[in-house]
Amino acid sequence: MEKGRTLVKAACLLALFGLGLFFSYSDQPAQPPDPDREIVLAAARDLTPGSKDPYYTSLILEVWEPLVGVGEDGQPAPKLARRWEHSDDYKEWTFKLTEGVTFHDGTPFNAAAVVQNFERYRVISPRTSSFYLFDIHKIYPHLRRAEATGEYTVQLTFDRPFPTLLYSMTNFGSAMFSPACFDARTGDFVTAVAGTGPFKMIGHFNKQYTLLERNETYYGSKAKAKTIRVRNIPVAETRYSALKAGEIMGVLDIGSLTPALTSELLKDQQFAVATKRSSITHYLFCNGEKAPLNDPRLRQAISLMVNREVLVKNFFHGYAIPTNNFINGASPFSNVGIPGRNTAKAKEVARSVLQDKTADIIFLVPQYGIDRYPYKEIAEFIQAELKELGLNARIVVMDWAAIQDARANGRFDIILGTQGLPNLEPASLFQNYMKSTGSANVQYRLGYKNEEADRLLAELDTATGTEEREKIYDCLQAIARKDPPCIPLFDDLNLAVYNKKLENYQPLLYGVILDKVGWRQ
Amino acid sequence: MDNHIALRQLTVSFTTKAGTVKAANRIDAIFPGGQISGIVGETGSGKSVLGLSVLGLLPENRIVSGSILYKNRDLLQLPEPEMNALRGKTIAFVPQNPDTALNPVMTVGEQLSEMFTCHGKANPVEARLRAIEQLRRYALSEPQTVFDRYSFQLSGGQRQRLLCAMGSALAPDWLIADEPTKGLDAVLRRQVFQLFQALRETSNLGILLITHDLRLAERLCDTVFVLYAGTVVEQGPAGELFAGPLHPYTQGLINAQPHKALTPLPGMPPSLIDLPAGCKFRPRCRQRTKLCSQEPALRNVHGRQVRCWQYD
Amino acid sequence: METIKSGIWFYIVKKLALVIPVWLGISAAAFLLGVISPSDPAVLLLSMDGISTPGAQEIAAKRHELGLDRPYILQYLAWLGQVLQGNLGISYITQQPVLDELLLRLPVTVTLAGISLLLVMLVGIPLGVLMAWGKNTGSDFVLRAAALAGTSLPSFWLSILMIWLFAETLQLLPTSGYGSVSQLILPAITLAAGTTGALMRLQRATLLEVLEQNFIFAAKAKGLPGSRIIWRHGLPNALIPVVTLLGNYFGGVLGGSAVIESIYSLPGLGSYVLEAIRGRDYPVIQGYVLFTGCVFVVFNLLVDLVYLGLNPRIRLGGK
Amino acid sequence: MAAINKASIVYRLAAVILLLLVASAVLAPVIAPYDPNRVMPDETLQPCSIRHWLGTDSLGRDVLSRLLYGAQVSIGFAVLAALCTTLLGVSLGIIGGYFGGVTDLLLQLLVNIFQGLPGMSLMIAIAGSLGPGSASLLLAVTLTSWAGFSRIVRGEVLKIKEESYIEGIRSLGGSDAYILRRYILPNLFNSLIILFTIRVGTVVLSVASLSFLGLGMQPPQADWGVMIQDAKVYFRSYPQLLIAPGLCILALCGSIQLVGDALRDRFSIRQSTQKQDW
Repeated sequence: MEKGRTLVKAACLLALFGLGLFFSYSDQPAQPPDPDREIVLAAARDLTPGSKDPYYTSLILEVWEPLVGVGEDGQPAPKLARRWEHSDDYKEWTFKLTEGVTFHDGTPFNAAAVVQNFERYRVISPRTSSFYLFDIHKIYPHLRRAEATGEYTVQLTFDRPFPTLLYSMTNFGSAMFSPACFDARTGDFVTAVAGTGPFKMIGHFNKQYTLLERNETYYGSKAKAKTIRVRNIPVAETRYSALKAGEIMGVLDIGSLTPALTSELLKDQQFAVATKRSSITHYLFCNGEKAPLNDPRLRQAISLMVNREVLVKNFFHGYAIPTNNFINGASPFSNVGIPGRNTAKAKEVARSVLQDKTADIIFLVPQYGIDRYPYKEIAEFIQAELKELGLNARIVVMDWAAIQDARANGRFDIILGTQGLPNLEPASLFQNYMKSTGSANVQYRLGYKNEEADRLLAELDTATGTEEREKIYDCLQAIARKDPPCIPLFDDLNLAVYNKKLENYQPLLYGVILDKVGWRQ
Repeated sequence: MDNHIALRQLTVSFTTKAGTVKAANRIDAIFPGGQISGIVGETGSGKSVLGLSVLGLLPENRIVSGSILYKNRDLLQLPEPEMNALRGKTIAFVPQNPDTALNPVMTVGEQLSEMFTCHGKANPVEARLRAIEQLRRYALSEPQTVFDRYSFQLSGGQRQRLLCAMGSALAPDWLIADEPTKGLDAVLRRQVFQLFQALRETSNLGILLITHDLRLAERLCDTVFVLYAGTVVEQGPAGELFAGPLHPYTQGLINAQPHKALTPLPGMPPSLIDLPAGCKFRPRCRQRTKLCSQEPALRNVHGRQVRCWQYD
Repeated sequence: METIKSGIWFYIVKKLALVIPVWLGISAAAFLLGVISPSDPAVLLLSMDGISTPGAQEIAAKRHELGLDRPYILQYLAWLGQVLQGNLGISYITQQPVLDELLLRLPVTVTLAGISLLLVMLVGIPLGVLMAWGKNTGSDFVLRAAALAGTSLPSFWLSILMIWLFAETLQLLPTSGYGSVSQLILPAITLAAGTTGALMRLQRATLLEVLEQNFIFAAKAKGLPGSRIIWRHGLPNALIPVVTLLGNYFGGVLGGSAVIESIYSLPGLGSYVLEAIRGRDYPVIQGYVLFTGCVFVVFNLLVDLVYLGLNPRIRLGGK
Repeated sequence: MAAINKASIVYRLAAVILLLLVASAVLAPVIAPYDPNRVMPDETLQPCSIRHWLGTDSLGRDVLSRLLYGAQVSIGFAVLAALCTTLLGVSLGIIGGYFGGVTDLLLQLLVNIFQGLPGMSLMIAIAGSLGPGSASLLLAVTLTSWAGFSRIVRGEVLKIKEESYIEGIRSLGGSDAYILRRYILPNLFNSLIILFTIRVGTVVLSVASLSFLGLGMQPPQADWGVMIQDAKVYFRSYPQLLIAPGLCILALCGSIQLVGDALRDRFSIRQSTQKQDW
């Protein structure tokens, strides 16, 4: 009996020792860093949803390019469309295309290709996507036809004047794909996506990674990196560990890394972060159809009460910009809104509205917010502040679907959430939120009713001149500061966190300038 | 070739939560080789303990003193590997109630042939042949089919014969049979009797028969040892002992049998934790005298040994 | 031999007959699961880019497109009709056929489940036997403590620590992802830890019980070596409850573990259904639950068949 | 001799630890140094100190107090959920096992269906769809586990029903209710206690996993799973945030299992295997 047992125990110890040996031996010897070796990055979601997605893959992977992009100053900038001009009544728009450009599958990029893409827009609309819902009726409202008036000139004719066409066309609004890679009838992609961008997509494995390779025949300046692999790692902590373990060299896309993890990571010298405004703003959405928040003064009081600076310092670790301006700062039309905090005034207003009584309110917090941002800490901090206003907030964490349902049935008082800028021209945001019949206003039960705003928005429909429209935007923003449809808290910052072995890891409004990224020499 | 087994002052007790159970007290006995020695007594008299002590298979919580001599070696001092080598090869065992004594998920044949392979007597192929030969010798019809059967597919009698076949497979010097007839009906008991008689003739095999079946002991054994409360109260040749039992307990036992006077013994066997002083049978003995408060020694009375003051 | 042979077939047929109603019940439960949830997939789909705010008529159009405006019973029957033709419907979010996506993710979960099952068996059973064999000695207590810790620690707590230790600091193993075997070591260990502990405890208890049986004592009396008594006589008799535990475990793990797959970013069935539940992707939830239902039913049958193998009395006696 | 009391020492130790945990949960309001939900912005992420034995979390709340109140939530909920599961499982098991016939067939079908549904995913679906909170959690945990229970109970009832003395009582005119009350239930009592203790352990773990996925307890109510979830970000610089709740779960589940083992050993002595005859 005894001999047998010691034998088995010895076998176990031997196995453990062998395992240890195997591991210590297994790390590869250090070879000299080859400049063309693969760069591995990671994002929180799969950036290549595939054939049924309107865009097949995300803009930030620079596989496809739009006709009109976004410049440094946030204004529409030429991309595949070199120059453009419009008729006085803003009904006809003519675009001069960049010449000498070919799609990755070799088909030439010309006016005919652009027209075929517009046909595709018509066939697929409306089609949902995790990037941007594509609906031709929203991006090109009242478009009668798109025709090639020359080999490299395209003309869009509208039934109604559309002064802000360019803003609406930027990035996801005018994605160009090779006609050979999609089925003209259904608009679905039949082959791997072929765009005109600096990177070609050579591989994509469902929910795991997208493999990009430098497009050697790119018409512009060629990409620095030879191959880039963008992995999909959903959990933020795992992305953090992958960065620390040197498995990935950087993170990108929305929610690349939570602010807390970023500040924790920066304690290690090999990492750095570059930030840039993103087009996302964090709001407190109030239920304006139900007491007590149907009283705009109480909403104003809450806006005055919330200590945005402490929230940004403690929980966002400085990676957000406090604001009380309804429109995100990334839009060139937004006025800078420095939030003034006045707790005394806030409490006094609250006391008068609540007649010295306290009110119980439901405070919903979305789970996606907790995964990406420090929403739990912020909610619990604001909960404490609301208590001082006599509002006993009960926090309920729900996943996004449950919150949408609670919103539709009005079973909420405050919701902490985000809203992205549809495009840099704020018209549609104003329409949705501030117009008494706006889709967000109704769906999200904001109960916002402001005659002045309605009048201005009606005027906006017919206004064509840019100065005229800017004047209206400024008035609307002033109204929103006094009587906010929903309480803006912070403008989100796009965190481009990377390993210092890389260089030029520069964030854009959304994503990273991928073709500039390369190994530090 | 005297392969007798001699017990010298064998004392066995077990530590339990309820206290120390004194199962055997200073037992001296000699079991002659080549003969059948019977150990009889009521349940709890310590007869199984003797068998287990010879085999060295007493449970962990045992305290053993004295010695068991076999071929002038004390089995109690033998290191476990050597003792294990003896088991099955030199001293074999036929376990109690055959229904549970066989591994239910292993074929009967394999359980028999493993005797040969494990003791290095034969390779698997040879072992199979010898096992089948052994089955045939124990009157099991069509040994080939029985070999591949499982124990639940055999009858009670077949199982008992199989266990004996297993026991005597390696032609051991000694075979210890623990209650071979317990729980069997008359027909099966008869078969067991014939089985052990056949065993006796075929080889110079010493058998230690532990049983409470007095009729079996009477007709089968050469010498009989009567145990009571862990001590030998009477021993001697079976014929004489059963014809004229000397010790009051032996008389009571014999008279309690159905074909005898069927007069049950009064009282119950004593608790083995706090044993009575003096003669252990005193509380139940009709012929007790004040002498019995002292422990009587074993006395020689015309060729037999008895532990009772009557024969002082 | 004829009656015995039919015994087994009768036994299997009876089991299969029970499968049909169970499977139907599971499909109904799967359908209800999606429907009872109070939220509306149409709204979700239209606002999933975090930018667009859908109007009422757009939502109505989407609901019609997805067929959500029909009464529940009709939706269920239409869905069941499709399923019987092997078409599990189209996922709301990805617009891809659910069956293809399930099959795409199946290998990930199956390999992970397979490795962790191997771990549970190759570690759990021998250590369980070792514990029973050396009852109440040093190694027994150490192993019992380890087994207890295994069953008592939450798997995600273990994962966080193991990623931090093995991947981040020691950089021995990759932190996450799927592709090479080394990426499956940590997830398999954390997935198997709990059940290995449970198996060790169960194996120890059942083996101890078997070692007290009469035939073990008879085997000792035959002078057989200790290892043979434990492995050849003891273990086969102590495996039946272990088989049940392994069968249930493997059946469950084949459904994928949402927690482990999300931490280690393995694109398996668990993380797939987690996303589907969060996005109220009904066809995917229903397809997944149906799939795990089938796995459960098949595994029940497999476990019973293994019983037959292990226990000759049932196999030959035909229960 | 040593073997016997070494095992019982371990069992006694486990019982003590369990009592300690339950006591700390019950007495949490008394012994907790701070209010667990009080946010102190200027004392965030303090290391262990005299004022805060286990430091503070990212919102400046005292970790020790949160652990104590967390015990209340974790243990309280686990016991409640285990109770519901046991009651539901037992009643259906007895009805099915004792009365047999069509009801038994239907119940068996129901059991098979519920066991066919994927446990964790079902919990996620229910918690996710009905909105998290202890009510939906309770429903989720109970629905996914009663089936196993009732299957075991039904087996036990069938075993007891076959005992000869049950026929005896029935022949003496004992009514079903009487037999159930006086004979079936007491015999079931032992295995019920064991099943109940195991169930409490597993509930603690599954609720912790749900909290990890964000579907567990609602803030500010925090059980240990939520605390681990919160500590994920900071544990590299403040390990106690992760280690403390982890060890609490280990202590709770470990002691519960050991107590379960002790109960099993004590009650099952009667059915111990056939002892050697001296």
